[in-house]
Amino acid sequence: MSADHTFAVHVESTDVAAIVRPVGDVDLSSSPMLRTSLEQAIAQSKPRTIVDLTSVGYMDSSGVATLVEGLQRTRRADSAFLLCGMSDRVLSIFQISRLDAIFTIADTLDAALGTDT
Amino acid sequence: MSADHTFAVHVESTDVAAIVRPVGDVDLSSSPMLRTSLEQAIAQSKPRTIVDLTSVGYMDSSGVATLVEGLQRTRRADSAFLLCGMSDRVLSIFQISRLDAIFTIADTLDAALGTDT
Amino acid sequence: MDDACALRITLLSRPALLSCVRRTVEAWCSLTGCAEAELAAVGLAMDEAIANIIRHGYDNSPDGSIEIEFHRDGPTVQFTLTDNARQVPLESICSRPLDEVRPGGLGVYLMKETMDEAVWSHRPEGGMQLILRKTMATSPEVTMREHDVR
Amino acid sequence: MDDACALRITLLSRPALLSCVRRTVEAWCSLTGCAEAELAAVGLAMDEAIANIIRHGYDNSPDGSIEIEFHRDGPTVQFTLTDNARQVPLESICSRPLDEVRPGGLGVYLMKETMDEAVWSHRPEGGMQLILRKTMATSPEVTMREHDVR
Ligand SMILES: Nc1ncnc2c1ncn2[C@@H]1O[C@H](COP(=O)(O)OP(=O)(O)O)[C@@H](O)[C@H]1O
Ligand SMILES: Nc1ncnc2c1ncn2[C@@H]1O[C@H](COP(=O)(O)OP(=O)(O)O)[C@@H](O)[C@H]1O
Repeated sequence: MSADHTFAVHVESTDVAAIVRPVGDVDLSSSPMLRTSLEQAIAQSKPRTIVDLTSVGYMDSSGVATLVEGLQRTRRADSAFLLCGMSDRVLSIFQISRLDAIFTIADTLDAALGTDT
Repeated sequence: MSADHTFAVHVESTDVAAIVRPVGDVDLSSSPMLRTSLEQAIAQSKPRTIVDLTSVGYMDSSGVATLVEGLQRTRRADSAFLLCGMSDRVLSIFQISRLDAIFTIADTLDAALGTDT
Repeated sequence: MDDACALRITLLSRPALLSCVRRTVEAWCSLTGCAEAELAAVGLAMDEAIANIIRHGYDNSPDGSIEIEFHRDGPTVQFTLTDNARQVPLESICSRPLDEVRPGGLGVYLMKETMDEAVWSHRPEGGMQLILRKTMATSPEVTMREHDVR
Repeated sequence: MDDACALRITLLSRPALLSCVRRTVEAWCSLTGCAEAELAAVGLAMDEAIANIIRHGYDNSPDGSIEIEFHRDGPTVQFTLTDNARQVPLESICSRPLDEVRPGGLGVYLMKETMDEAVWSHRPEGGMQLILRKTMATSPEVTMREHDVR
């Protein structure tokens, strides 16, 4: 069993979506890895790019910046960008920075996969 | 909701047992409170004194010393002393210090209440 | 504010240490007996503060030094962060307008929003100083430990 | 051992700070990518070390100073604890025999058991020094961060 402070990002894809799953805290030390994986996912040009935050306990503004970047890239590529699986702690940083209205936020991955956008 | 690093001890009694329930980490800063509660529980002279460690995530040697003291007091008073609800982490300090054989350790509080000694 | 500094951390300007400092700050603040959400707020503010020193103060060089002094007076926690990084005009330390959505530009806003006070200054001996302060909502239990924390 | 000390903690000899230092040590060690059980072992050793400095070195006075330097070289972590407490004969720092069950007398044993090395010495300038060292079992992921931790 590895310790909970190491960070990893898994990228998976279906016909309609590229799913990015960061695991661990997203801060200045890990957000560059998230950015790289996000770029790979977006490059797949799927109709949807989904970031599943179920395994993210903490996110700081460098993580938020990375997601804003992802949102802007997918907009240019005319594809949908969705977030799901946010804990209250992660959601609160979006709320404080009033970005909860800018992002499409689904409760679960299933909801994100099924949402029409 | 209060933070998880504060410490409290609850003492409860039934006909046959005095039950001591520490909540939080047991270390040099909290073991004096555990000792006081343990003394109160033992003073009730019930057939059994049970320390329910279900809500203790961490214990250091000052906690172990406090429990050894409790064990010795109850022996003099000819009553049984039982521990229950140990997490793996707490159990491991008893194992390293070979005290797992000295104490009567039950899995659950029910088992501790039902155990013949 | 209490004079005796019960805890001080000195770290190098390395992003990998952020998680460690965050956890220290949260564990230390929890001694006030405050609510979880308060801990999270202070942990976030500290993370943003150090990340900014690393990025803007030390230009991501990994060998800059950062010192954090932890002070407490009852329910009020105060952190003094000092560095030897370059001194920037204090008015340049401000976030983007919230309605202008772009990556970045949120750290200073988050610090000010989550703490009661976030005040930058130039240290006479060189480098910058940042004071972060917040009065936490406490629960009754905390008085038990009042004497040996601070 | 790596020369640059990436992290240093200075604390006063107050038992309430133990939980905070434990969490810092565990969070910092987790950067090696080691197993949970290894973290727990190091956290316990550090707790016992500081508790002994507080009790035996400073006689429970709350205003003694304790400094902990964190070093890392790959999977090996090393902590140097220094204090300004009284210097005791080094051979007096030993635990009770395990089969002689009585309260106390386990701390030194636990430190030696959980770490690869626990070595006390007298500092020439006064006070004691304790070096705790352990090589952790690491998982492959850790190499990703190798460059900016230590
Ligand atoms: N410690 C610091 N040293 C120098 N400049 C800083 C520091 N902290 C913040 N700043 C300045 O304040 C600006 C706003 O910071 P912030 O709100 O965190 O957003 P961002 O860092 O994404 O630009 C930075 O761009 C920088 O110019
Ligand atoms: N930091 C220290 N300074 C002085 N003496 C110490 C220190 N650490 C340990 N000792 C000595 O070693 C003995 C054994 O310590 P320990 O195994 O932790 O058991 P206990 O502290 O319960 O006696 C102590 O009783 C004390 O005499």
